[in-house]
Amino acid sequence: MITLINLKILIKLLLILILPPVIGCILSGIDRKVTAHLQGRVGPPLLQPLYDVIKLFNKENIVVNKYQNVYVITYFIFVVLSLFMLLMKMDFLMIIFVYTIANTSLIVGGMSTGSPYSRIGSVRETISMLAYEPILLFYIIGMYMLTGSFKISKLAYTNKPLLYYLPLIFIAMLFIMTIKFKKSPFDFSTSHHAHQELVKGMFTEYSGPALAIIEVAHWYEYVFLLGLIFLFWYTSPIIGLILALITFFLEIVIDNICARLSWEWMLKFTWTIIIGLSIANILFIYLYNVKIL
Amino acid sequence: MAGISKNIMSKSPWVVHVNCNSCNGCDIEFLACLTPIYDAERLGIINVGTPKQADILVVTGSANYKNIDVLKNIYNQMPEPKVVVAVGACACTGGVFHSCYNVIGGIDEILPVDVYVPGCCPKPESIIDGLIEASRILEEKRIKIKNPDKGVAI
Amino acid sequence: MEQIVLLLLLIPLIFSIVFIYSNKKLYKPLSFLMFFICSILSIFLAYKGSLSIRLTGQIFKISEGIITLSEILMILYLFKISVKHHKIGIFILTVIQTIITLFTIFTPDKSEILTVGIDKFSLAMLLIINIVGTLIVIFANGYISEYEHHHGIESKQKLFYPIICLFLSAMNGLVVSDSLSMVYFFWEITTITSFILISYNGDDEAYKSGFRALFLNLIGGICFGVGNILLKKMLDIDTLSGIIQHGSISLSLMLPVFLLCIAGFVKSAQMPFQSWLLGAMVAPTPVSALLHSSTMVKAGVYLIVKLSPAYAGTRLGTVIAIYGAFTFFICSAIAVAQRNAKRILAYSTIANLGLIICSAGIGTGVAVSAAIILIIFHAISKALLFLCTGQIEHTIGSRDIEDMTGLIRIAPVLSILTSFGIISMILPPFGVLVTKWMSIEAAGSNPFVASFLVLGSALTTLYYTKWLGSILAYPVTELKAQDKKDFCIFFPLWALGFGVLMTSIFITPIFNNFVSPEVNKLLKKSTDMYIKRGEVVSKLGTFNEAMVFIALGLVVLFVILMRRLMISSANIKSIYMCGENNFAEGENYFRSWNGKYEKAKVSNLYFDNILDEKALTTFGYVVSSSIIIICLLGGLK
Amino acid sequence: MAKTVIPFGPQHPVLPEPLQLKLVLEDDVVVEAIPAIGYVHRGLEKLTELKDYEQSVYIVERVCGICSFMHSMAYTRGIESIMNIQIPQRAEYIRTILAEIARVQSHLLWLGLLADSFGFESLFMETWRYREDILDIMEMITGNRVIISANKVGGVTKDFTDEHIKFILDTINRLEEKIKDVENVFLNNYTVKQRLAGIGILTPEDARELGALGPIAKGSGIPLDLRTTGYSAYKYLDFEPIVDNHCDSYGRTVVRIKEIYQSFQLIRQAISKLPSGEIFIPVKGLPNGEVISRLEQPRGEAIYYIKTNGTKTLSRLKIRTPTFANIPTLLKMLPGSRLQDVPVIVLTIDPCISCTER
Amino acid sequence: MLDRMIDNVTTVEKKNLLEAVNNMKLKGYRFAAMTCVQENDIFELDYHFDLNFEMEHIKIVVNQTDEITSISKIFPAAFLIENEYQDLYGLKFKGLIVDYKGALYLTPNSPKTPMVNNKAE
Amino acid sequence: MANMLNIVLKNFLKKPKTRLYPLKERDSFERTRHKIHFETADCIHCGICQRKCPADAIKVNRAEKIWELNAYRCIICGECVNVCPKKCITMLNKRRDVAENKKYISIKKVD
Ligand code: NFV
Ligand code: SF4
Ligand code: SF4
Ligand code: SF4
Repeated sequence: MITLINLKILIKLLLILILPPVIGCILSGIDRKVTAHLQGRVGPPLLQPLYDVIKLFNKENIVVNKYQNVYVITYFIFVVLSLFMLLMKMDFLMIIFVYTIANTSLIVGGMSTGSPYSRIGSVRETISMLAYEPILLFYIIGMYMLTGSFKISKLAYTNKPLLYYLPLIFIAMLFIMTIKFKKSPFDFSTSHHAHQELVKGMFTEYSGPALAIIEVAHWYEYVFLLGLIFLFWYTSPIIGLILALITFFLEIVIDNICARLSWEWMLKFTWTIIIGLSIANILFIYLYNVKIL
Repeated sequence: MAGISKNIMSKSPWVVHVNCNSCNGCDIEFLACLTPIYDAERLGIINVGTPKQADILVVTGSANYKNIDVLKNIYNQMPEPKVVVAVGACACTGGVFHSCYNVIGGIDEILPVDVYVPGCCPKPESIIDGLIEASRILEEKRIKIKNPDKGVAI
Repeated sequence: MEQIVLLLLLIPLIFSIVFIYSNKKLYKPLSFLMFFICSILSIFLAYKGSLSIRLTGQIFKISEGIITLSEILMILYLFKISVKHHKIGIFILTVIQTIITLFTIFTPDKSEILTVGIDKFSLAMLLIINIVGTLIVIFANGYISEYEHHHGIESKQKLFYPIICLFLSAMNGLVVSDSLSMVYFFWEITTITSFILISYNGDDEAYKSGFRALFLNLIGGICFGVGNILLKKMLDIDTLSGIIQHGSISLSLMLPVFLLCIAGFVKSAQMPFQSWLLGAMVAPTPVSALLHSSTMVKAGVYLIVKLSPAYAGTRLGTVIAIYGAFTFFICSAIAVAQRNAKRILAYSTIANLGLIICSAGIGTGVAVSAAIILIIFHAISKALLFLCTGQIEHTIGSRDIEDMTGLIRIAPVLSILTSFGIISMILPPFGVLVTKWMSIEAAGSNPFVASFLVLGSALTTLYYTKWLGSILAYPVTELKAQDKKDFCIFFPLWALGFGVLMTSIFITPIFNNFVSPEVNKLLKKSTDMYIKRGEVVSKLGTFNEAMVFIALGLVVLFVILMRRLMISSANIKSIYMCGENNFAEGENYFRSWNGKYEKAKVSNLYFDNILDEKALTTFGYVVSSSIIIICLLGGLK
Repeated sequence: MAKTVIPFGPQHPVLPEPLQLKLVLEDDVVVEAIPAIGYVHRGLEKLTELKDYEQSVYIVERVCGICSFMHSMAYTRGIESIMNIQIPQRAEYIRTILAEIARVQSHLLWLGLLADSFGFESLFMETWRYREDILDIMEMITGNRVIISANKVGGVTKDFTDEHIKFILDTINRLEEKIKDVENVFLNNYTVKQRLAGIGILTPEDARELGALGPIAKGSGIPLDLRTTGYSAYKYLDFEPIVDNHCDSYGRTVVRIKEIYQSFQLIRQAISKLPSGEIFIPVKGLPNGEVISRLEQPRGEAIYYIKTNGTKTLSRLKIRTPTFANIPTLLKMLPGSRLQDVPVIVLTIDPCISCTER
Repeated sequence: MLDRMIDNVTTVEKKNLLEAVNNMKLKGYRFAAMTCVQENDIFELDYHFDLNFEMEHIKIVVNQTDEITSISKIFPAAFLIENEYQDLYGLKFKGLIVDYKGALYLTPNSPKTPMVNNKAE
Repeated sequence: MANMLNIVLKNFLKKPKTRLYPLKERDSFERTRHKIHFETADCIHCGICQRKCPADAIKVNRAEKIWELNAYRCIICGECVNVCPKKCITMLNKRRDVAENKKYISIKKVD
């Protein structure tokens, strides 16, 4: 009996470790393909991200100091951990805290290289962190107010999708996704194409295997972030998935119809309108005392 | 999968572009390779801005006394295996400017050049040819680095 | 048992006297001796558990006598300095103080009882005071001579050590006392020692800050005194436990409780009173570490947490929660624009104290647990950070976090310790973050409090990450100084660092032994949460500490496993400078327009224009004062 | 105040060309920005003292690949006026048409790079795709896409056939529609406007003081367009210089976009008036004398000072290119701007470093 | 009309340069270009000014060792070209608003004063 | 932002404009200059092409009847095509291949 359970957990664990990067890889392949088509190009093959990563692993490993890669490993592990905890439906607040570790590690990694561009990129990333962290936490608080628990597993017992009562937070989350996916208009700390004033921002000094690990971690992160969107319609997984995919597509489109804005603009925008929206939504729930559990 | 493991490098050659003494003609033709009509990203080619992540160094224009330092630095900062592509007559030999006082000559005076793309300016097709050739050499170099003794096996 | 308690009060006093009469050479061994004695005593006491002692009869008389005498001495001292330095404000406050003291002296205590109550919370506080406090004293040995040398002030160490010891003794007294008059007495001692230590440098600025601290704390003291008298006269309560046991919640209870709370706010430098703590940063770093972050300011929140049953669930509780959360938010915001490390730490201290107060105000089991845990963890982490900052200042001659760029290259050990201190403030699985988790979960039902907490914690991450990044930035500055290998300096640092790690790992026993029983006792109900196998479980959610630790372990494992791939095979190349590196001059030099070589450097962003310290402070004053005034005008109940 | 000091360039992904700016920032605001050039300095002015004056056409063409045609035009016009040659009307018209096509090419290229500088990749792709159509015209008529070598002393080398003319008209008609779309984006897209409006302000006074030329001057309300003096075939064409009073990056964008339409208009006019006849006359003798030849490049006025001494080679050639005159405006526009606006401001002067340094 | 031999040239003394240039500025001219032509050992510096597409020229004649007053204080636009001649002809300009000190185009390794024809016939 | 949306969606729905170059190649225009071609038969090794070439890419050795082209220096201007009295140099519209090492194209006339 016990071995059986363990086996089940083991299989689950393996699935959690293996499936997301596959999905993430395909997603980022789709991203590039769709972007190309939006620009009237053919674009790379779907598996191009995979080729990139394999290539990067085969490159020489160059660094500017011996310990910069430690941050990358930390980032990787904690992204995986936060995704793991999300899939294990654990405490939402803790997930975000763990996710913060990952991001902070990446930021500090960028700063630690001492290169001016990556440092400025990291500084800007801290600013975007300032912009998105509150929203994520508001999302959690909203969820808590609706379900009375911080545990994601409780969502399974709800009778209405979160989106019903958290529409404003959903809109806020769309903006957060833009920040997190490093898409225009908020791709000032680093961007997928290096045509920006900071070269490659935070990742300027990373190359070879380290960059490959960052890339793989990004795949996990893609799934993680879309997972957050998925939670908005937890009651029906199909709709949730569709919601996540639509969001993803929307992000790609937004990326292609916006110029990069300044971080100041973003900060002003998030700290007034976006946070305002979130607080309004939470107040609404508080005042009407809505519960969906 | 087998196909991938054979052509690891040539499937995603990332490019960094250095403009030395170029007259812009070659530069804009190189940039034109990335635009929808030629779309080098089809072949996995991305213009990454930083040498640290690049596999191919595309040099346009000849070397002069001020930019050789830049060129050398950029080359040194690239991880192995790496390939240098000289695009245009200037980069190959100095072109029409080869006898100017501030032109040292083609960039092969400074770096080991692997692919020469002739023309002034080369058409984007030529540049893409050059990049494809470069990615093939990249793969060769990778194999050479991996099996230092066995030599090239293709 | 009683003897040990008494010893804890007396030993620092004895040391104080020894310090006065010993010569300079002996300071070091004496400090270590004190560290050992005090920590062993406190650990022993903690091991033994809680107790309560009632001092009656003869002993009462003697203690009462000592207290009265000391109080008179203190008042005389206050008169002296206020006259000497022409401080009218202090003079007036001292007059009021005198009146209160006289009033208490001439309305004799009918009960003729002084109680010493040591509960789990006090034990935890004792541990902090006696271990962290004495560690800081050791640190001071390595620090203070150089400090004096550096600032060109004549040695006052003859004064320094005795006062610090006196302070430790007073702190010990404060946390063990149950009788309000005793608490009040020790409270005043800490005020005065704090004043003496802040004005340590003896220059104008030091005195200015010292008097500001004294002024505000005297106001707090007066509130305390008035609250005391009110409690005694109206409800005949003269102990802390008495307040808690007082069943009914009425205005006559609320007002004195609120006055006591204000005393707590002042002592822990909450918003309208925060200026003294910032001024106090002129004091030598050990003083900042000891008084102004890990112990004395904790006296304020200690009192507020202790009082939490009195207002738990009332409107006052909610207001206190909002008040604390607001302070947390606004001080975090101000800290973002700071560059002076000590000021950052000061604002962060205020913010964290605000968080504690907020948690106490929420008053649920989880929240109060969070408050207590935060007091413990914050004390250790902040002491570590303060000491590190002091040492950094000695190493590079600056406390500007921009100047710390690339510190890891000059002083690797120090930098790693500092970074660890910072990480323990902002990232799980370290204690402070666990409490943040707890308080956000606890605050979840009140959107106002929650919003402030959410915004504040995002800001906190920002300013600490900035600093962390600066320290760890590798190839930037080429400062001359080196890691100084001074045992007196590094023993406390290592010990504190180790303490942070251990307390975080062993959060389970800490919670079960110190926090949970205390909360049970205070709120007379269960904590609604437990910690088991590294898992913090409450009704609302779980925080799996162990998992994060395992992940950290995995990181280490990965780093070791992937050494070949990621680290040892790595080729070190120069940093990217758009191709214009110059190696002859140094890694971060580039050739500039005139053919000369210039150093590239990057400073962080401070948002001075948006998060202007003055404007925000004013804003904070307005909001927090209005909260307090509204409360006083009848928002209680 | 701790300052940030970073090099910006020479090898930098937003700068297609090696220009270095030493940026000194305070919190995110540029307080000092000094350009460093010299990475593309070849010394081709000296080279022309070694080559004969007919070969020099090919050399001056390679001053820059973007405005190459007009360089050769200025040069040949200079030599022709020293030698007192009246070139055939048709050749003048062909030069004018090719010059306007080159202008459109240059402006489209610039629009793309501008879009790239504020991170708008798809807009970059879009404009560069349109640019390919122009390049097709070039390739079809002259055989090369960028450096077209269509000028020679005494006329032009490539004639238009009817088929070419049809192709040109078709293409520009088609492009005009498409460019309306991107114009709408450049001028009305909210995010783009955020990045352009109010960025890099240059008042008319400053522009005059610093010697701004071309679209920069025009974007600051100064109608400085050399084409109005009617050189080459412009005297037969009807147009007004375009000015805009925004005095910022947005204004410069407006000017350049309108200039594209204007160029289309000019091409149509010129084609409708295109006379038939020879396209060059044979040149005899050697030039002797000095001359200043000026014309309106896409980026402003270019000045050629040519001095010959009756031998095959020139004795002095001095090229003052528009970017050379526009770089001083950077000293004015950059301080006070934000880091993220630096690439945008630098690009709005449409810097052409190879022109600047020759 | 544009491409013509250079007329209306005023030759001024070196020391009167600033004054003449200032006059130009007062008349509303803009600084267009500056050429340097070497005739054996002497260098002719032509300052070209433009007003409504009419050019005026001011010429000074200097030796390589002469120190020339920079006009960049009056016309900031002139600083680059003055620096250029500092590099290419080895002339000295004093009072430049931004002085590259011979590093505008050249580095220590490059040929010195490349535009100067040393072997005057 | 709708203005850009319009463009990208149009692109998305239409076929990409890309020329799939290595797979499919567009025909060159008739006038396209790609490389010069030398017919040695008519050449009289007069050396005019050498003198007129702005890039000094041609070397003619009259004595040994060698005509040499540095194809990597040639800027494909077509001057030599225009000046050759025997019209033995022509311009082709086929691309010259990229190469791993640059060598002179040296053609010796054998009678
Ligand atoms: N237009 C133009 Fe040029 C010229 N002459 C200029 O700066 O582009 Ni390359
Ligand atoms: S090869 Fe020709 S087009 Fe390319 S940079 Fe040199 S001169 Fe310009
Ligand atoms: S010009 Fe013609 S004939 Fe004379 S050498 Fe050259 S190729 Fe031969
Ligand atoms: S095409 Fe021009 S460069 Fe090439 S060989 Fe002929 S003349 Fe020389």
